[in-house]
Amino acid sequence: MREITYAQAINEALREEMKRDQRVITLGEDIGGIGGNFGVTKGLQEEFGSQRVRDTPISEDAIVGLSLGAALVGMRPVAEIMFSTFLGCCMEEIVNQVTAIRYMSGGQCTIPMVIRTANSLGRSGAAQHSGRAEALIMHIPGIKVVIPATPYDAKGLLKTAIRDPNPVIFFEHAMAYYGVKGEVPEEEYTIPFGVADVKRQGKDLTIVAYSLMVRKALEAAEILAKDGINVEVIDPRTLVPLDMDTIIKSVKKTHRVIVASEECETAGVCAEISYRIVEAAFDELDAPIQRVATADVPVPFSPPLEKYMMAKTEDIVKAAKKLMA
Amino acid sequence: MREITYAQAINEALREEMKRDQRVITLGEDIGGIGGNFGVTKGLQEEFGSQRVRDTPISEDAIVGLSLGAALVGMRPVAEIMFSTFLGCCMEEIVNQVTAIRYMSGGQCTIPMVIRTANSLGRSGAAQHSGRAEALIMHIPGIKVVIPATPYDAKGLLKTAIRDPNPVIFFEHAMAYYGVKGEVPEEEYTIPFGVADVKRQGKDLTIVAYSLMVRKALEAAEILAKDGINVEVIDPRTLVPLDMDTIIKSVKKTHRVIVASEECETAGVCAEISYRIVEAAFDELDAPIQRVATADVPVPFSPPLEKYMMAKTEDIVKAAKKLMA
Amino acid sequence: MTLDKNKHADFYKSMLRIRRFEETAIEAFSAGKIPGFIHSYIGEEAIASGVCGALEPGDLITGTHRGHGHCLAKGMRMDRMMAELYGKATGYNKGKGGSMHISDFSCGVLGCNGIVAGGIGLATGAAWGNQLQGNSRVVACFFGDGAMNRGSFHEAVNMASIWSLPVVYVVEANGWGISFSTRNAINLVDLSERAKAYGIPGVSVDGYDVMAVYEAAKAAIERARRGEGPSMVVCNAPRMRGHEEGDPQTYRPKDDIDKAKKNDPIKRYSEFLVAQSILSKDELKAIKQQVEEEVAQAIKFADESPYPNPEEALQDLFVEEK
Amino acid sequence: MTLDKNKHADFYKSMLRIRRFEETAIEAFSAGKIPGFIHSYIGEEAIASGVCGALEPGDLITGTHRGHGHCLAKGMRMDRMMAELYGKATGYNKGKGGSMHISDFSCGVLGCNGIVAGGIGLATGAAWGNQLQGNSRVVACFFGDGAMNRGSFHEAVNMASIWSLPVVYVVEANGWGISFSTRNAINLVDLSERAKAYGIPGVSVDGYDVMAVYEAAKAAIERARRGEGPSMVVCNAPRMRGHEEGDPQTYRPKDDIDKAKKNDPIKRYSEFLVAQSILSKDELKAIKQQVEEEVAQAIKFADESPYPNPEEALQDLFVEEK
Ligand SMILES: Cc1ncc(C[n+]2csc(CCOP(=O)(O)OP(=O)(O)O)c2C)c(N)n1
Ligand SMILES: Cc1ncc(C[n+]2csc(CCOP(=O)(O)OP(=O)(O)O)c2C)c(N)n1
Ligand SMILES: [Mg+2]
Ligand SMILES: [Mg+2]
Repeated sequence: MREITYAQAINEALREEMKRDQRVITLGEDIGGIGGNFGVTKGLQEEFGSQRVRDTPISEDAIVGLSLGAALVGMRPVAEIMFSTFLGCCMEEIVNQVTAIRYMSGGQCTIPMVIRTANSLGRSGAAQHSGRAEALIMHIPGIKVVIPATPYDAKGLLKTAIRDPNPVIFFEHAMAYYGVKGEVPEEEYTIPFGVADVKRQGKDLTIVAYSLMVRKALEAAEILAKDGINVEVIDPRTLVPLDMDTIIKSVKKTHRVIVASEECETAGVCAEISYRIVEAAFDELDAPIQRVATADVPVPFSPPLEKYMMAKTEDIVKAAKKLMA
Repeated sequence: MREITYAQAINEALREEMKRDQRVITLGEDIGGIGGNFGVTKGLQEEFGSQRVRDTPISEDAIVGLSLGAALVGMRPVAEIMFSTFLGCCMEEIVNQVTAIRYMSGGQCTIPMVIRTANSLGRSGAAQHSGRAEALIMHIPGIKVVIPATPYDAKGLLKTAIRDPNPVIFFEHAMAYYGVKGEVPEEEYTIPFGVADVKRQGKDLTIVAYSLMVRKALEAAEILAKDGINVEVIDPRTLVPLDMDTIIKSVKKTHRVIVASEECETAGVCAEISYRIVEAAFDELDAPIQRVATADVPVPFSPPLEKYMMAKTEDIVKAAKKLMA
Repeated sequence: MTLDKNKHADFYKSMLRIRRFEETAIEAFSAGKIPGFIHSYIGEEAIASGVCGALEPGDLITGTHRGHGHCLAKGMRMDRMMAELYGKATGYNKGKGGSMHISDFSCGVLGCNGIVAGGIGLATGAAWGNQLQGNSRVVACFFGDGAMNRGSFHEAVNMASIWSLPVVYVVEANGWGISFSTRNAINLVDLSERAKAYGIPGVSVDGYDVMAVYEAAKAAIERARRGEGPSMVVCNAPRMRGHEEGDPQTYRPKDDIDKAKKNDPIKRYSEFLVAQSILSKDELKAIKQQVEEEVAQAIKFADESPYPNPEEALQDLFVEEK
Repeated sequence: MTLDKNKHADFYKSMLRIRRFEETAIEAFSAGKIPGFIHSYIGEEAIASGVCGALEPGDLITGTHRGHGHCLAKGMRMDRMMAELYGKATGYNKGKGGSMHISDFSCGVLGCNGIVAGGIGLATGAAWGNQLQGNSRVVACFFGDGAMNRGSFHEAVNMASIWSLPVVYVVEANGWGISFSTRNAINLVDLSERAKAYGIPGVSVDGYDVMAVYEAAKAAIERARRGEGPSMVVCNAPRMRGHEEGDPQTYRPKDDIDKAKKNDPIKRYSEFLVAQSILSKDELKAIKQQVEEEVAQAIKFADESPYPNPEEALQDLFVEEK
């Protein structure tokens, strides 16, 4: 099968959905003229015109607010927020408008909109350009949270997101755009939300990981395999809805779990997944769940500092050895 | 000892600190003219003048942004954000500025500022006025999170917050302002951060609860006492820093835990506390930790709906019975 | 502009519907039947009535926390509105929204909004959607003078300007944001000057004068419909009551309140209608009668309606796909 | 305004320091020595130099993602700046900030800021703090034309206006926000019109002309110092390079870039100085010499400095109380 980049996969999903449905539009900073800061939307404006692929001023609050309004009158906007740290600029729109209006209306309206944004730890972006905001959004009811690791998942899930009649946030990863390649079929496919993917089968230890952390989990699994530790890697792919069944099934087999993520450690996704594992499979656990996440500090600029505070492959290996000891 | 309201306790802390330190100033919507939407700052403008007690336009982003700047030149601003749902309007300032600037500067500056805000579930405020935002802020490194349950704690902790050289967010509760009274000494006192308070001693079951949930936990404890279940209630009072020692000590005694909060259930404070208990005292647990929180929906307006989706005393009782079964 | 008699009758009825709905809701609130808060539209009836009087049926609006007037002027029913205020299952939002969030998408009301300036982005986005669909719908976006200082206002209005979106920004300049005087919040004598920052037309009118509001709104709406872009209409209408029910307005000079009350827009308008022989006293009375019946029926409906089943609290979050 | 020779020499030196620092940093970046991004200030040297030339030593500034020029013009050292760009322990921020976040509080630089408009609130707050302390310090707040469309800009400038805060908003109007032309982002021919929304003075000047910038900034700063409140100074200075290093500017007509380059503010200014016999060619050469030495020394310092210890990543979050 052909291999394409993560960026290309997203580009294809957008292109195909825009072709399929006239109501699909996209807006964001620099997405037209240069195909976005990361080149992900390249070629779309040429193909679909500057009405459907709209460059916006630097106004994140309005990008989300206008998307919401357009969705309410029947369009299917895909808004791009360049870096996920900039979600702070439009948080009110997400917390009180996008996620609340359907519910507050008693179900009168539907809000088929997607917010695409990029996490970006690991490229010396420093504190203000190295966001990982999935935990913040996961805590807010009323929006689905998608966070793919591979080109295949990114394409299939983005197509599902665009067709979903509900608000969806779609977390991409700047380091994956051109750093991650993978097989993607030529034919059309979609991936349903709420279905975890077993990225590697194993029996001794379960690692739950998502986004770029999947790659590190797989690297760790290879390293651990040399020590005879047989690791299963599960990627939930969507955090809302969250497929606990697949995770619990794995836990019942391995009885040992690492939950790994690039997010700040405290009060994040790892804690939630851990809670749910304990809730559903307490008696199956042979040891406390290990959390591997990034240190609770803003992201430093200098590479040795950033590397130190990030969740790394070695950290997973270390946690695994502790668990297996 | 005299009894005062939660609102009065906060008012006294502000007044005393403004008297003690000329650098302490406060700003927010309507805080001067009418003493704030909840009357908490009543009398301060008369006493300290309209320079130090500043009414602002409806500009939450600027309220926080200006506080930060004033702190950087040596003032000690206390900003009021009327309802905690409005934190969405100033999230960028919190995520990328207030919590990041000292770290990014390599420690060149200090940011002695406090953001006071009010959670407000339970008063038919509907989705946009019933915020509980502590989990969002707890996930962001660089700001201390204080969330008192009683007038005594509120006063002592707010004084500590104002004297702290770091950013602090202080979550009050609109239902507590006049609905919670308690003993508060006339004499000056402060309460250190990171010290949980055992609100009730017990040996069968530990309930970790904070803010208005402490009252419900104590109510549940009374009900459970009638069934011979002896409950210990622990109020961490500050979420960052979080006093796990006191919690773990209790868990080692009771071996059963409920973590209770008014927040939305998913990816919140309860999950974090649960993770840390599992991490530190896995072998001490006789049963999975029970989480009692509010349903993952925006808050509905109608009282029977709101009551249904809220974390209630009965929910704690039910969870306790399940744990003890 | 000379208006025909029916238009005047419509305006009068619209204003009276709002006034009487609010007075009745305030009574019910005082009697403990309505939970939450009430921000009454009393004194601002001419604004929503004038603006909505200039809209076509397919046009859209967004309201505010002070939104009952917007809903009524756009044609929503009193009974289901009152039921919503009560938190009843028969309310427009099945009791999930309440006073600050009433909406009726079928009537073009995209929702009131409890966040100051919270509706501006979505109103502008609805206008964008309309533009893309090539229909000729216009969106009227209501907000208070206090909302003009929120960043959301700024970002959305700028975007409407550069994209020539069919939206009219209606500023309800009642002089206050809760207890804070707009004079202290904005350093402008004429708030419509702010439109200059976006290169769009701005005009200030007497917000107590329904005809003046109508005229200004009509011009702005027609301009928007022609594809010439957004405008701002500032309607000056000193607040007649407290910010919300229960507000003693201690911060406000008594004669300021008295002056506002003396200029009561409905009183003024009905006197004008009679003096100019546009409508007779009897005709006004007949309208009053209709409104009274509607109000009485609304209260009865709200009183008698059931509360929603508690379990409904968990519904309406997501659309479930078939 | 006639300026004395020393002032001109200072301006020239300041502009040249910026230019040469940037050129050198770009080289180091291309050589892989500098991580992250570089948004060069080339072409905008006259802005920071003119504005900072009108400030007193105790005054404060905030910079942007394109902030090296702000720092240098305010008097920061090249060596510790370059070390910061490298991510070295000897950098101003110990390697924690990098290009977009350099700061030197002791020099009155409250920080560059990677969030567009991110420094406007805090600059305004610093001005508020100064006002409360009764000192006469002024804050110069730099930001780009793209930043004028962020809500944070709007809220902060409005607050500065109503409270008459001692702050000067310096708009660096380079015509672009990354690839989006300001002509498409703001529906105004003269960006300084936007000041009218806040009832504050606004003026547009040629941002390539250090004397024009100085003059406008000086008037605004003096006004602020007198307690008369904020102003906005829009400095039009077409962008000479890409948004960041590596940007091929495919979205921009080539002659637009060429025109900008032809008007190079430093070339223009040095020719003016010589033509007007304000400074001789030799004097300019001597200044150039000093700057070259400083740059060479900065690169050497950065090259030779150590990286921070990895564990330092966990420090500097909170002030630990004694
Ligand atoms: C973002 C936000 N901040 C603060 C509030 C609290 N609040 C509710 S109404 C109001 C005053 C609004 O003033 P204005 O926009 O002039 O409307 P008015 O009430 O005068 O009609 C405030 C501050 C809010 N609802 N939303
Ligand atoms: C809130 C926010 N949105 C988007 C960005 C991405 N970004 C970085 S620089 C830039 C363009 C800024 O334009 P302008 O303010 O004119 O400054 P210039 O780069 O032209 O100097 C953008 C969009 C950002 N850093 N912050
Ligand atoms: Mg008002
Ligand atoms: Mg620019």
